[in-house]
Amino acid sequence: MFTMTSTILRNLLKEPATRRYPASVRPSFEAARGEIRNDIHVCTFCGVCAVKCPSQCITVDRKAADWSYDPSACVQCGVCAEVCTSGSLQQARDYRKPVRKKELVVLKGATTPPKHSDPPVTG
Amino acid sequence: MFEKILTRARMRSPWMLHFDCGSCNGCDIEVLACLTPVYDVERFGVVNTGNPMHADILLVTGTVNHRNRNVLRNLYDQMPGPKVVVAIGACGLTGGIFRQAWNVVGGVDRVIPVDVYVPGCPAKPEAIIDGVVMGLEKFMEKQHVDIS
Amino acid sequence: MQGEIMDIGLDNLLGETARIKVEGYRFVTISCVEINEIRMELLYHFDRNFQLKHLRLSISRDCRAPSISPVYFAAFLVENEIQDLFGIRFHGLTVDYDRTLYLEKDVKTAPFCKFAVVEKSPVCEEKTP
Amino acid sequence: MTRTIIPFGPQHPVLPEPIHLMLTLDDEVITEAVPAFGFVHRGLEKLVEIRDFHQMIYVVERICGICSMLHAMCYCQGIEEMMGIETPPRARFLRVIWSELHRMHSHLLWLGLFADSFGFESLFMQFWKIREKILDIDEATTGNRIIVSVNVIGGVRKDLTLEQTRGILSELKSVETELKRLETTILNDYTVQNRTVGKGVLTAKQAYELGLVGPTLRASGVMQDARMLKYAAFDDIAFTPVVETDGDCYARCKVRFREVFQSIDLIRQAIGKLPNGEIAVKVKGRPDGEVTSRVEQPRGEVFYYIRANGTKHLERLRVRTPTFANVPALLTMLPGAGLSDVPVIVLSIDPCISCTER
Repeated sequence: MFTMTSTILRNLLKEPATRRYPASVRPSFEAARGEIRNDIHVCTFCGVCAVKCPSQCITVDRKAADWSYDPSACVQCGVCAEVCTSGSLQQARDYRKPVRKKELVVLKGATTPPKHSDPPVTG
Repeated sequence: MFEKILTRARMRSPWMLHFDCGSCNGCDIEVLACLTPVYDVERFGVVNTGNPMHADILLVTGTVNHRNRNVLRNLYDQMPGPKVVVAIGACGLTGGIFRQAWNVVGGVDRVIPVDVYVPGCPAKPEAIIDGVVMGLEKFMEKQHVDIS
Repeated sequence: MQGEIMDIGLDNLLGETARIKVEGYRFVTISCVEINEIRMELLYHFDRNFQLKHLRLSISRDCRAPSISPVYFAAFLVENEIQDLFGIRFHGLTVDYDRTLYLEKDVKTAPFCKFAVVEKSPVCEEKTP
Repeated sequence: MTRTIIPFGPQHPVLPEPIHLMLTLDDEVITEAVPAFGFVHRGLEKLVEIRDFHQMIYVVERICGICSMLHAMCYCQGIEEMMGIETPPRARFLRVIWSELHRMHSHLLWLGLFADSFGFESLFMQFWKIREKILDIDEATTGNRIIVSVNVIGGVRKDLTLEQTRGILSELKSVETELKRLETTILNDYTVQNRTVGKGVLTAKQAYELGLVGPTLRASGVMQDARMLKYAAFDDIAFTPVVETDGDCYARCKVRFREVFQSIDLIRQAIGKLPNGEIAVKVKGRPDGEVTSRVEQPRGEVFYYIRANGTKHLERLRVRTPTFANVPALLTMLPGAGLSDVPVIVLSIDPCISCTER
């Protein structure tokens, strides 16, 4: 009887345990591993991320300066951002929002990558 | 008139059915975590049911393999229309990290039509709640189509 | 690898397992490794107070192996699994799923084998122990 | 007296995972139980042929979401032993901290589900409320609530700052007080005792011969815990396994409940002794040879057999998960039990089907 009363009193005085999610959003932790973002202007298209990705969801086309990524197959381990040589790949803190349609993220570099040069075309 | 009231009622209190279709338990327990005090989706009227005949929303986690595709198909067919399917986690979307494994068919959309995709490995409870809300909008759209 | 490894043949597998059981070892698991087109290797792992003991059995792909599940009941599950994934058939299983533990009824190949062959009825039986 | 065959699962409100049981009933009493599997089988051991041995860490981690960190740890320890890598002491202590956090959240999850299996819903909610605190620690220190991805070959990926360790300690203190409050309910309540005492009894001899592992075995009075192998930093940490002798569902519940407190104690010890220094060493070369590796998971001992051939792809990876070893216990316990006790008995071994079928 006494335990029950004390429990009731404690619960009355305490804040509710529930996070009122859509009304108040708790900020993500600093270390949280969210979605992957690529700053395509910095990217050198070296392809290390594509090789290291355990889920193999990144493809890099050096010639066409294409970097594409399948967010629906990504497991958010953060390996790609860790091994990125140019620092263009970043892992954001917030999670990826639900979508109605699966789509591939395709980013196209503006110019041909600076480090890699195509063999000169000889006439 | 009666139809409209019924629709509103179903929309305000959607009953969900959760099927674990070969997930690693990660997304699975996050769906359950949504029901527990900290996230508590029951305050929106969402009720977890075990019976497909009562369900409006089907939450599917995990990869589809050759054996559970029949179970999934079965559950989907038993649900009354209109129905909404929410696929959760990288595995439910495409097969995730396992999509090249021999017994994996792929994402849920290989077997049944999927309305909302919730990415993540595992998907966070917040994302799952967002997904369910998005599913409800879709539910409303479908309902209008059904009535007209 | 931790623990002692013993090579055994098909004829003394059951005898060896029974002896190990009398010595008080617990059954851990069986690992199956594909060596080449013909040979497979079955590794039986046992444990007593964290001391491992392994029996290594080399077996031809189309041989039937004797099941150790009459000795160690717990072995039935892993033997059924090997039956499914590697196509090695065991005889004398206490609970036999007949290759339907993971596979559908109409599957005839062994999914874990690189040199996948369609299942035939086993041609050789092991010699009587 | 009529014989009935009842299919139990694969989709069942009590079971969070798809397992199928064919129960043959004689009136209300089960005479035979045959489990059927294959609903979660992915065949991920075969993935070693297309993923290299570094990428496999993230694959084995996703065998099971609840004990993910321990799967990766077992795999990494195996490869490290094969390649002769000495992990830095700080990494070994950090592994202990995260693995014990995982054990806590797994046991709290199980305690909740177990309470739910006999209809004690409010207790389920209480345990899951406490569990969220552990998940918050996980997310704050590693970045993900469940799949922490901290292990790499040669050490760990993340480090703990001094503030974070202080945060963990204070959170653990509040977890401990809240758990103490629930102790009388889970262990002395009439409902709980009525549904669990004397149900699904296994004697020590039976449990030992069936090759059971983990809390299921320890509840039958056999002192066997893979942490006695002194992997990671367990050689520097005082540790005695939790053992109960009754061998019924209630004893299994007690073992797991006491192990939560033990984990709190182990984390405190590990944080107290946490040495400074590197958290990972560079790995060069490729694994060659064969190795076995064992780690105590929340559900019991996991066994890895790894064979490599000097290339970047392993030749064979074999995982014997704890539930795989515990399933034969179900076949022994279920015959003779009443139909209403099936969920309680099935849950008492803490089944993890995604582990079992991989």
